[in-house]
Amino acid sequence: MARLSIAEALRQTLREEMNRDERVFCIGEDIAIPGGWGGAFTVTLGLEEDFKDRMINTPISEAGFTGVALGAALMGLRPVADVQYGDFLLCAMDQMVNQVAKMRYMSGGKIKVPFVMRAPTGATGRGTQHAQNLESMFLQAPGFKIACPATAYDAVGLLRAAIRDDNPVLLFEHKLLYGSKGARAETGAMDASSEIPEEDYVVPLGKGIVRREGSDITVIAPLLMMHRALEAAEILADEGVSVEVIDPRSLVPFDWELVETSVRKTGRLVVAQEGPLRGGLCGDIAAEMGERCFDALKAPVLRVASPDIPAPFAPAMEAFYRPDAARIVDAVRKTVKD
Amino acid sequence: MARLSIAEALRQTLREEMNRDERVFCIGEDIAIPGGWGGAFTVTLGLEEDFKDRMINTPISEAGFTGVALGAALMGLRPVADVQYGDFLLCAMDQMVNQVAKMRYMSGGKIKVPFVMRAPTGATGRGTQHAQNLESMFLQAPGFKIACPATAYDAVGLLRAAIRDDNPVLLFEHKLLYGSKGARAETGAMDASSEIPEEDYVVPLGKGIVRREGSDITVIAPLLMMHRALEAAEILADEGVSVEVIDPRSLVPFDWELVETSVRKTGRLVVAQEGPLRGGLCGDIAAEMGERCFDALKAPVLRVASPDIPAPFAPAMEAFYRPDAARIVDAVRKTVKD
Amino acid sequence: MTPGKEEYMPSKYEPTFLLDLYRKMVLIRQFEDRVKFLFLEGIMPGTIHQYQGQEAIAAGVCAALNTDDIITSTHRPHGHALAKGLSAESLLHELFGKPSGCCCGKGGSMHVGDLEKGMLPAIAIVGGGVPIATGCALAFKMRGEKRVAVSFSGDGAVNEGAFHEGVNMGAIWDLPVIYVIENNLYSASTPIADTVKLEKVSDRAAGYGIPGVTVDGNDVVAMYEAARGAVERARNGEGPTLIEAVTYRITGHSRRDPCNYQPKEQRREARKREPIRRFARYLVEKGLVTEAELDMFREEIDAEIERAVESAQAAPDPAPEFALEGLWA
Amino acid sequence: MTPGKEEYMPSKYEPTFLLDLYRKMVLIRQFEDRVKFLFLEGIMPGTIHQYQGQEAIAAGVCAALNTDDIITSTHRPHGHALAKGLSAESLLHELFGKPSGCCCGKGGSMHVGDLEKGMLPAIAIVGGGVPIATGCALAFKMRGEKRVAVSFSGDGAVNEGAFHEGVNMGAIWDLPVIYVIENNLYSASTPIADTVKLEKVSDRAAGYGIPGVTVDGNDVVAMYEAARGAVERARNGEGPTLIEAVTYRITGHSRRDPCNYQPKEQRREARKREPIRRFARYLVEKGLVTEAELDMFREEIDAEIERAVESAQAAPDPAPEFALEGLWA
Ligand SMILES: Cc1ncc(C[n+]2csc(CCOP(=O)(O)OP(=O)(O)O)c2C)c(N)n1
Ligand SMILES: Cc1ncc(C[n+]2csc(CCOP(=O)(O)OP(=O)(O)O)c2C)c(N)n1
Ligand SMILES: [Mg+2]
Ligand SMILES: [Mg+2]
Repeated sequence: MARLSIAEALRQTLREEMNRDERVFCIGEDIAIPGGWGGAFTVTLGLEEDFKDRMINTPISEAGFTGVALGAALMGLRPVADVQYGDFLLCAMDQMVNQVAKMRYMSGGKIKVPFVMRAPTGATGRGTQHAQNLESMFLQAPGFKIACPATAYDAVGLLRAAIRDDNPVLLFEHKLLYGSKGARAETGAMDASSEIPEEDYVVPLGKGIVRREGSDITVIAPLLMMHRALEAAEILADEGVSVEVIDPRSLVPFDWELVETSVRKTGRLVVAQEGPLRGGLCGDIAAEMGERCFDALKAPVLRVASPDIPAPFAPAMEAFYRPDAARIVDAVRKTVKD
Repeated sequence: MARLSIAEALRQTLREEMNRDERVFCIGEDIAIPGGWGGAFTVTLGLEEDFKDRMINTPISEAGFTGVALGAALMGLRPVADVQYGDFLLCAMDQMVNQVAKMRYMSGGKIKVPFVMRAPTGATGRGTQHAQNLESMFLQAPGFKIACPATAYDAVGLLRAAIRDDNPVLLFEHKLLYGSKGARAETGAMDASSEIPEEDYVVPLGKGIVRREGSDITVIAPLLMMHRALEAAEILADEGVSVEVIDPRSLVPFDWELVETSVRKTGRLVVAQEGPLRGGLCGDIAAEMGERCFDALKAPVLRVASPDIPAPFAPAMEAFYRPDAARIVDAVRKTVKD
Repeated sequence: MTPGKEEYMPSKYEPTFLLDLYRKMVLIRQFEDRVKFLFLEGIMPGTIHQYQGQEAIAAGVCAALNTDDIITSTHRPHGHALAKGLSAESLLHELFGKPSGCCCGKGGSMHVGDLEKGMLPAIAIVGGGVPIATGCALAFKMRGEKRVAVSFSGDGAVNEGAFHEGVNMGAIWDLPVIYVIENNLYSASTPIADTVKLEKVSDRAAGYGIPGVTVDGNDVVAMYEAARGAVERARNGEGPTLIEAVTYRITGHSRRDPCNYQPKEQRREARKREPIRRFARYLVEKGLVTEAELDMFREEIDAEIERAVESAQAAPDPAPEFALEGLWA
Repeated sequence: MTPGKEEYMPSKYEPTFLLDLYRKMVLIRQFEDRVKFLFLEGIMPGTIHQYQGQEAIAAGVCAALNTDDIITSTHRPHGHALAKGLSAESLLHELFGKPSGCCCGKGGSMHVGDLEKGMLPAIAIVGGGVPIATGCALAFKMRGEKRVAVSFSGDGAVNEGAFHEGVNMGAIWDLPVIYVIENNLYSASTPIADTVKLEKVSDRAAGYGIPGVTVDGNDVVAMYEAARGAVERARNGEGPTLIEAVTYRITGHSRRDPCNYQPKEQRREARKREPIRRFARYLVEKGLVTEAELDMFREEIDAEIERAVESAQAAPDPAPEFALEGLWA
């Protein structure tokens, strides 16, 4: 067991998976340049030394390399593509949503698309074109499985599951959780490192986890928000409010059973998400639970999300844009009062 | 007053607006070829005869012409761009979401972006790459106003409002509601024509409308689903269920007050939408009403949407994919039983 | 061999090879004519984009490929599918939305394909197939396989970003991929001269550092030879070729299109150069076949198509809920 | 005049013009050096992409433009902004996230701009500015204005679909737009030779049917002359020009980048060809200025920058809720 950051854990997993299965390869911009950074967040650092022919360093062509990865997947390879910032998926949206996601379905279910895309997400001091959380947008792209690791342990397990899955998987990785080091360290980063067991475990796509048990209210939050929710739970514990924190880990498939069980127990729910409220993941969860647990809910489901604006640059405004523990605490207080 | 189909009404409005304001121009693929079809659905048919220099017929370059339209808007023109099928917005997603939508905000609110994009939407026998309803996806693109005309009257009023607005507006037009004629007539189309008044009215962005008053339950549904909801209301009336049908007309801004008032009155809500359930508009409305009207709701809010799959081709499967009156009737029956 | 540089001299080929090319073209033509009729009669659902007039391209190119070479296609895929070896039957079942179709009725006209025949589900997003074909070629190269990928696109596709990005990657990595541009002079109703400022569309290849050739796309042997040359280069690791095949769409863009945007004179001229009659004349002149034999071919093919139409119409429709299957493996 | 074809002969220009070019370059250099320091000290928030080594391009090109000509910029926009006339002060306020910045603190380093100075908010999506500049030019042409649009992009941008689509539209409509490609040999850590299979990046222009020229991007007068030629063509309705300016990024790609991927020898050579010292030597040799005067320039500029830094640091931070303003007009 070694304690690894998410960036290190992903790197080690890529290495292991490439060793395990020679069909696995990485493709993306700036991922395989000796002396470079190993992608924008050091995840692929040094892998080109051992896997020279399986680290495909591309031009700046997001639609292009997404389509190339898809073509390779259809021929039986298992690409792990890497977009430097999640925002740039917008440049590859046709390939992602119309091609990768639909290819198997439109073949009548006859072909397989073992395709992984890794995408850093979250607002981190770079301004609005390097800040968007596209998790919610991809809910409208049937065909993709979507995973969101909040810890290094899950990063390993979900990446393994993704690479071994015969379907397209989109992995959102939060910039503030990577634990990238040296020149690529992030201001405001949090420690999301874990002890990584030696054994070859996977975290199944579609399985959430209770991060903290509680009895008064359920808080669901992925990625960075999961950590904020745990902070909020600490604060609320001092006030005598017992918060159950659920990390969905996968958005698609979604572990509705886990959440429903929790909400039936607590009778109260707050959903937290980074990125604009409108059309967001939050709404989906609130709606589904409003339907499934109508009688069990003792108070309205509250949603904590970013306002419906592009991410602003100035640190004070960005901090306001990105939900924090205080906003989760507020929502919980409001809910438990009801 | 003349009775016009949506396609005719849009065409007349484009003509009037170009006459009224010389800064207005149209840009898109196949929109201005003598002997051509006037775009994929005849909306711009013949306009090139009168506005030769203001009908910009482009190469097949969606990202390109979206960016071109944006540049022209920033220089003070008022482009009305036209994507042949809404799906192709996926090719222009970076320009739409990162550039058009964010440009004003990232300028610090100093510049104006009078930009209109018109996009046909809906599954109509063409297979999954000409079928997607992207309305929900664009909820996650703050900066856009989004309008959805279900009648020719609203098509005129919303297009006028959009062209005169100093902000980016995205108009989703349903292929089955256009009433396109001749060689471009659609199988399964419905009549959405209206008497169009002579006067220069607008339908303000952000204002919904009660299409049918009722007391037992509210059904919210835009575009084609609005018509299906009216059919459902007819059927339910025979069963003694009084349905209030609301057409939101705009998705952004959304007329929350109108909907809240209705839901407080009826105590029950069904939301219908075409396109996948997950991450859809439905969830947003259900969540918001679940929060605002928690005490007023007598039953869970039910959502009627497409399943989370790409649109299938075969007519029988497509009909199953696209929600119909029967599914709305079912949801209402289930809700009023509770 | 430099593709496209040779004479039109089919005499160096076996007659059976030439007659097979001819039959393939006729199969495509008769298939498309029958489908058009079914569609206009309202019997066939959906929308259609047809291949009449461009048969020499699919037939010529695919004759240079093996079954395990891969093609990507477009919104106008029937010709490519038949040329690559899909049966009229599996296509017609698909066009009628039957679970017995090549895509189980989920794809429809614009997405026909069959990986076992070396054809991906067709891609109806203009330009969308270019990076995907490039990716197939990347896989071949990475695995050391001597296979080739071919992307068929229309002239309209050369203005799409996906075309640019895909061709560039094929070029820089010297991949075994061939970019066939079927220049039928129009993208929907828009003439090529309005959207590309070049003498020849193949001049665009120079911007990527790969060879580009312009070929008479109505000459099936010329197409075959250009493709064979490009395939050879590709298999030898010499990288991609862009082949512009100049042709004409003698049918509508889609569905019921009266083609009023095409000058009458241009249409008339184009009909004269249409590939099938032209090749037939040549074959007869050279004494490789008689007019009577050609008639027989046509009848055989018509019969085959008719059987396929009947079987497709008779096949059971899908249960609506069948839509829910096939999303994930 | 054919851009780029002339000799390096600044003697035909007024000394004040040349000294202004020089001062502009120094302003950019000192600004960037100061910003780097502020950033590394942890005083300045965000991330930065800097312009050291490329100053001759922005300074030379913008000297050929009027205030109402429009430029689009990239993730590396400080140099373009200063060259187009934004003040160090309005930039620094923005970099510090102050409401008094050119984008009210909402844009940040990668989005600086000021329409009144003829600069759109910079576009941090590689290639994203190309169609937008083309659209500005379309507006100029539609309104019959004699204005010009310039899109600045890095060499990495030429592989983006948006570049392709934007340049093609500029070409087919003969728009008054100039595509400046700053070829600093790297896109982030990736060398240009890995991503483009051409002798010169400007060869890509041929694929669009427009002229492409390669210019020494470290020679401010050559840049000015190339731009002036292209501007003339544009204003005369002769359409776009693609200018490849060959240069070198003598600083990191962003933030703290040790540039280990750049060969040491290459870096050393590049530093020798760096544009400012080179131009200074020339000006001194020609007797247009003394070393002492150059020192004075630098001091004046440093003082100006220092004042701007102080004012930016002293300016009030935004209220968090200020974020909610400015979405819609
Ligand atoms: C990205 C995209 N934009 C627009 C369309 C609509 N469309 C379908 S076919 C077509 C014309 C294509 O022209 P070309 O590539 O020359 O092929 P052809 O139809 O002539 O075979 C257009 C514009 C599309 N399918 N995909
Ligand atoms: C669409 C897109 N892809 C990737 C990036 C990440 N990125 C930022 S700068 C850069 C390199 C750009 O290289 P180049 O265009 O040569 O400009 P330079 O940095 O050398 O000035 C990359 C890959 C981006 N900003 N936008
Ligand atoms: Mg064509
Ligand atoms: Mg560069």
